[in-house]
Amino acid sequence: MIPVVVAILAPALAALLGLGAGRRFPRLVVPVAIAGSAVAFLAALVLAARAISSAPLHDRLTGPTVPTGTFPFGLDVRLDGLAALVSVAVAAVALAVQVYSTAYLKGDPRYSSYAALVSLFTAAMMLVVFADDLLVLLVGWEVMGVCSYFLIGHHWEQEGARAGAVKAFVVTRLGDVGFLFGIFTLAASVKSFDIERVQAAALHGQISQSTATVATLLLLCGVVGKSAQFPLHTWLPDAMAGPTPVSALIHAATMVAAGIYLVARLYDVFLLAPSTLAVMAVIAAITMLGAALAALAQDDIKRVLAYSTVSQLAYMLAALAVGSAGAAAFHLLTHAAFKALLFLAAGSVIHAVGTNLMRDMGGLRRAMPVTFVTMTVGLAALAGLPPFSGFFSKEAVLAAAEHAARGEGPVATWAAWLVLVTGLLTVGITAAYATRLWLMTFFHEARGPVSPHEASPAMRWPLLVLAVPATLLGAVGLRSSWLPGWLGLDESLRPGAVTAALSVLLAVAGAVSVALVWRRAPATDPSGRLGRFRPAFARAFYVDELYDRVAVRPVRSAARAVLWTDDEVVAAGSLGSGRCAGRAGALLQLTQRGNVQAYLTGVLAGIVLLAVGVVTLT
Amino acid sequence: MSDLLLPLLLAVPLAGCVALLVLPGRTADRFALPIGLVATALTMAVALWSVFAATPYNASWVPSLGLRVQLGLDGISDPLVLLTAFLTFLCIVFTVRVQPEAGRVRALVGLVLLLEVGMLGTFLALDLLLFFVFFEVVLIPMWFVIAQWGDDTVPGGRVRAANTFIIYTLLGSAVMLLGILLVRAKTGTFDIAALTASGGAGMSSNVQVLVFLALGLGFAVKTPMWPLHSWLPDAHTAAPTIGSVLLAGVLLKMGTYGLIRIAVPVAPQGAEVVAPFLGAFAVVGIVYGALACLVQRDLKRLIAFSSVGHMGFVLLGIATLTPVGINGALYANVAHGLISGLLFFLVGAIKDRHHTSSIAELGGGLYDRMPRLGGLLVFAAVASLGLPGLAGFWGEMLTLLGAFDPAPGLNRGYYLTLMAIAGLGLVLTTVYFVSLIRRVAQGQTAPRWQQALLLRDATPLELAVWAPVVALVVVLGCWPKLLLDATDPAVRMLLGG
Amino acid sequence: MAGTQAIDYTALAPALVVAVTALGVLVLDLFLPAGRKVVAAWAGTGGLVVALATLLPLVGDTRRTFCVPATNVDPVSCSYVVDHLTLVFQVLVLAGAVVVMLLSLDTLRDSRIPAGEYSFLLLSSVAGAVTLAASRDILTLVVALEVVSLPAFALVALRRFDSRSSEAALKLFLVSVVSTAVMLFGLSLVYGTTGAVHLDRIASALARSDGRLPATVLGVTLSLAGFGFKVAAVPFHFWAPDTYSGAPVPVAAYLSVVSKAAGFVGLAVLLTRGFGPYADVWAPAVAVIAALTMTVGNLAALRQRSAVRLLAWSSIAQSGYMLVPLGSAAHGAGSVDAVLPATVAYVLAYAVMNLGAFSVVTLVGRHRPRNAIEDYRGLGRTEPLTAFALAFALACLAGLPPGLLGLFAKVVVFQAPVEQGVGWLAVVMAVNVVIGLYYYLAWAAALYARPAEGARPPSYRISWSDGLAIGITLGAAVWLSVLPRMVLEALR
Amino acid sequence: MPLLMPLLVAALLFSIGAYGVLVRRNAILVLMSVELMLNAVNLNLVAFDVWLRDALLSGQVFTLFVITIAAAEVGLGLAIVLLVFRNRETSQLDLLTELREEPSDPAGVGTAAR
Repeated sequence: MIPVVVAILAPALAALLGLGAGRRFPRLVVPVAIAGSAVAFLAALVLAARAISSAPLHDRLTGPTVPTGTFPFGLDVRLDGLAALVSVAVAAVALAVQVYSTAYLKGDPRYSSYAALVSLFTAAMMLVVFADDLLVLLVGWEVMGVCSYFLIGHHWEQEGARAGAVKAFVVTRLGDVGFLFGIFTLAASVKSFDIERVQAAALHGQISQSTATVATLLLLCGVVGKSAQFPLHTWLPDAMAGPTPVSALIHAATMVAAGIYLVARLYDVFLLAPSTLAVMAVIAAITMLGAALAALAQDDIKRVLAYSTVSQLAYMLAALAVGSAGAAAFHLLTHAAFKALLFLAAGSVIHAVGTNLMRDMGGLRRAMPVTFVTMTVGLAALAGLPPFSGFFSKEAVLAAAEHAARGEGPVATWAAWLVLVTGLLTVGITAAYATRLWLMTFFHEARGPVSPHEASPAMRWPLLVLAVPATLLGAVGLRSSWLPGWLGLDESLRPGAVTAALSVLLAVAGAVSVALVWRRAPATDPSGRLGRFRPAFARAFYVDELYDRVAVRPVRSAARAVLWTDDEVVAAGSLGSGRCAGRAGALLQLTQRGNVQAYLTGVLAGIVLLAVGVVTLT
Repeated sequence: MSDLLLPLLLAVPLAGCVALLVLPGRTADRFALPIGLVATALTMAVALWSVFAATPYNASWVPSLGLRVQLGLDGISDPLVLLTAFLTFLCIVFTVRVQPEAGRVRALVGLVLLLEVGMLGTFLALDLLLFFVFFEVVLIPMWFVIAQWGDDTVPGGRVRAANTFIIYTLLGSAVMLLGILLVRAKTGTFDIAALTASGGAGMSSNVQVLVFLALGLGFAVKTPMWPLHSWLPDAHTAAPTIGSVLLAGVLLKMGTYGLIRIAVPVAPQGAEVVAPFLGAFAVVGIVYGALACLVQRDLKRLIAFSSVGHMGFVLLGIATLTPVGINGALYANVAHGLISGLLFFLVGAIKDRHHTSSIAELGGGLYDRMPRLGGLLVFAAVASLGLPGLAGFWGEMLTLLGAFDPAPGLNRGYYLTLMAIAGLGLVLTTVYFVSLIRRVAQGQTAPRWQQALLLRDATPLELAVWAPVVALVVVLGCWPKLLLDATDPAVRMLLGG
Repeated sequence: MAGTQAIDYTALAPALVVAVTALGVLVLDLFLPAGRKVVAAWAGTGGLVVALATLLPLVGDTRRTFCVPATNVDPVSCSYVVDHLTLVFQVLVLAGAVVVMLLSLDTLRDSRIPAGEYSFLLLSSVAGAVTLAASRDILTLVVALEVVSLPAFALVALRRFDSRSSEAALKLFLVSVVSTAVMLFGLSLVYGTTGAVHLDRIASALARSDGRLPATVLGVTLSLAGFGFKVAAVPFHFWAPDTYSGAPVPVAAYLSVVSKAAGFVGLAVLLTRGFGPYADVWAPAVAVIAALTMTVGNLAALRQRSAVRLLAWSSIAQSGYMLVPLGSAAHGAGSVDAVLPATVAYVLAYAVMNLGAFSVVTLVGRHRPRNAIEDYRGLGRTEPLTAFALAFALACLAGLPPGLLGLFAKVVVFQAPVEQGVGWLAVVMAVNVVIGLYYYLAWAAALYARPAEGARPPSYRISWSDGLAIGITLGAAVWLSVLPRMVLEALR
Repeated sequence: MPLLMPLLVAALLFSIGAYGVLVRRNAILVLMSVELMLNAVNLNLVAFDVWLRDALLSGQVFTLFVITIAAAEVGLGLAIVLLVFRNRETSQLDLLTELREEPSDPAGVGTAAR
């Protein structure tokens, strides 16, 4: 279990050193950061090897328990197949990003704090992956949130970065409050925060269905917030204001996947609540389709990839909704690989062209061959074309959906059908926007102002390294002894015949239709054909404006009202009492105007009143 | 010998204060700060020693009143005593370089030492009347600190701010005195330990409600609870830096400590009747404080209002009457003391440099012109919004856990709604702190400050003062066992009755 | 009526010594040359100190004298009894008079007041007060009260060329005379309905009579008037602000401490020894008067700009606090004895605090006749000790630490209504303590505020008699703050 | 002779004296009215003494004291009125208002502390 602790503490130590001594020893910053990630990666590899060798891996390390007043919580970590594999994905992408950033952010004055925060993020993600206590998981969960907040706001000179950072942190925080209450409900029903005991209780049926439903729905708030699913997805596109490697690491591979990982981790509890699974299916369907359509009409290359991430995460959620944790994990791993690849490639494109907007790009095929090839691999995997990993993991999801549609899954059949139909539809749309991106970026003649040049080696190598899993990782799902075995699940992840054929057909159809439209007018943006729908898709169905009117404005006016009441009512109250005491004093002064006989009248009147009062009352 | 530790703990700062008063003018002025440093350092040492080795001290002072000097330390008061000694020492160290220009340093150090006697006494007292006396010892020194060394550009002037502070608090404590005397009239003793053990035996339930209301009102004004809070923003904004640090860091804690140590155990049935209302006011305080901070124009006033929100959480924790709720309240107490203390140190430093604390005039770009100060301000803001891994989170989380299933006698559904609203308050807290960071730390430096020469970043002395607080915030954030091991047994014994 | 009454001269000693000294001073004044008149004042002070000394043998047992033989209905009752209550007040009155004498030495010299007459009048008033403390029948009570009051009128008017003093004396005279007339009318009714003059006999008569005759109730109520005036309770308080500001400051000090203490001992003796059984009649009335007195005193004090006038209103408010225990003695004779110690404790504490404040006000008054609060600005910087003495006295009057003496006294007074169940009175007092705090604190703050622009910070030549007075009062206040047993357990 | 008659006369006398004190402007006449009130008390006391047939005659002894007190008070009162007349050339009570309370500005004592 030592590698688990090393995997968590190494990047944490790197972060501490970076934050602490970053300013005094600038030269040390880069090596420390990369070393931290490398050590974590090695530890993860060792764990993966153990997971592969002794298949149903299960190990625990319990730390000191902390008294709270009711049931205590402990600093425990645990290791199993899912955790090992996800930790490898995280460590790999983190290492790639650290190496890539040395070139991408060369000469950035605040590089030390950037690298330290990325290391801190890696440590937090590892903590979430290996945590065996709900509260410790929550600590990692929120530290990730704050690292993403700081990293999005890295270029705080720009207004977009500041606004994006605030939005990301507040929306995820909103989800996290629901998440906290979900943890309370779950822990209270089992009288412990320990995930091991929660799973055992779920398996032995000690958790009632109503408690499970309430707990899972509340946990779902956190998942929806963190993994940017339908109601709380608005923050991810705006998070693109951060540096691209950050988007690659946090907003593609790791943080956003944490939500899915959590559901997979507590899957036994979710299985007890079919109604929650139905809700998840609906959310997944809406997000899948909506995000894909929005991606079709985006002009900024990173926003296309952001909406694509939202859509792909919806696939994973759908897989969980229809009862296959293995498919979700499988798609999570492959998506981590090819989405990180796409973002880093996009980064090198932006680095070369100097702008995010696709209408200023074009003809980069010859100028940047490596980026072109790796991006093509990535896009193919994203679209789900057969040999690439994306095809196999997406097929696993669709197969599970078809399986559940036939009635054998834990979820209601109508939900399974909904997932299957929207899944297939989205495959087509995904292929469409992938091809659009591909054509507009790399083909036709160069529209960009400056002559583009290929990325420097430090940026190229991570692309090539990530291209390998993007293509080959799909094969892992073929043998049931491979991935399912490692995850300790007994379900097969082989693509189903019918769904495979249908999805390939739809993908090719999507790609060809966009290509035809593009061929007719190579200079223009193929999404112009969408006509009246384009603005709606571009603004992601105006969800942002809705939230602004429903939430942001009322809170601000409430704040002004509170400030007014505070200044006028409450303060006036306290001052008023002071002033009226003063006025009463003035009134009393009037009785002392010096005339003795007035005094005597007062005295005698007082005596008469007193005497009458006493005589009558007693 | 070990029972003399606690009186020694009070005697050291008192001796320092008297020394400053008695010494002839010239020498006292020159040796003011050294005496202050020695006195507070010694107090910290004795505090640390007595936390481990002290045994209760008991001696009669005024037999006819039944007032006995009963001092004791247990899990509940240990952290607060250490926090007080620690913050006061830092304040004196902070005064070494940042000489408050108005008034003499000798008087200021003397007043701070007298304040420390009052604060430590309040946390040590195990006799109701002695608690009341120390509770009031704090008023006059803090009044003079605000009125003589405060910032007069506050709307209404610093003297009015000091007046509202002392009049509000005295009204509360006058009513508290009535409660204390009612307890004595009914049970015949002021001894807190005996009263806690008897669990409000001598008093009928509606007398207990009356007692809890009287005591609660006195403490609610000090906490401050929502409708009685209007003294806090004025007092904090007008107070000098070390004044507001001690005000936020320790004085607010006397109110909540009083509720936990006296009001709840002495009148348990009263507590059960009043707790839902206390919870309601607490939750309103959380949301009200958060909303007020959102549109606040002055930085110090914003931090003051954030205290209203945080103390709302502490009150909610107490209102649940469960061990976990009260553990949460104590944890949030200590955490808020450290974090708000740090925030006021930083805001005070910013104000000393820019001579203004209005957010509009400060403009953005603090990162740019003062990276270290900006970084610390962001750290403190993030800690204050309750980020897990930093001290602020555990208190508020345990409070919400307490509200999740309150004491048996309380209505569960009602407390779940309170918990939900408090959760909303948590999000609003995040919103205003994040927008504070955006308006002050990030963005471009206003042209006005571009060429200002005196804008030095945090000086080594300031960093030396703030570093231990930052370290404590991180340690308490990553290792809650440190504090919970101390408070949990004491709280269980307190509520166990 | 054969046989002479046995007179216990040791019991009478304090009153006799003071009276004889007074006459001696008057005679001595004839022989003193114009420049040496102050010697008379010194002789007077000496007399007072001797009187204090004569109190020592009386400690312990109760001594009775001027007794009337028992009748078949009543036991032997005496009209001059020196018990614990009397001794406490006699010490207070004599000590207070000594401090007032110290304060007046310099004022006599500055404002051309005839020292001989001044000392004679003061001592005769003190003699009256000492007798009042020991009188146990209504005749002695009334005569003693008049002996305290009449010299006081003359003292106030002693600055013969100052129209303010004579006007003040006139006001004091008229209100006093009217109140005394009303009191006498009340006492005559009480005598008429109970047939007795000695307080213990009145008490047993009141206890015996089953029905409550309206005449008796009226008599009891009206007889409170005389002491109400002396104590400056609400319907009778009108004279206080004008008289205090018109009179020389030491005389104001005398009126606010010694004559008020005499009023309280008279009230205490009359109510507890005489009207005990009628407690449920006069207690609510005293409670209402107490509440009104506190509130009027505090509210009016908020507006004051002159120091002496502020102390006048403050002393009215303090009288309200002192009346609170008497006002909460609603459950018959038993509760009266329970609450009396609280009033006595507060009167003692009040005497120390008020004399402390007045000693500094007298000093400043000599250098700044206007004696406004502004004249005290910045005193803390130039005269640290004097400023601290005044600040400490004000803190005690406000009842806030570091003025622990005031705090303990207020707690004792608060205890009475809470224990006797008169909750509303306790709440009114709580609010009044807060209002009171404002003006005491504002004045204390002025001491340490920066002096007004341009004005030279005040620095005064402190004569040693002033210094001694300030020293005694400050020392007593600090000593009693730390060890308040002497004050709080005066009557245990 | 029934007790009621002297009591009624005394009460009447007392009220007239009180009325005289409140209404008359001249200080001397006010002093005379006060004398009336005190004599009313004397009448009261003597009436009670006779009615009670008190062995100690305490009522009449009390009357003697009241008479002496009245005499002393009048003597002193006249001296004070003389002083007032010499200083102010008037003994009209309603003109003697030099010691009245001046309505100060609203802040009152608070301004001193600024």
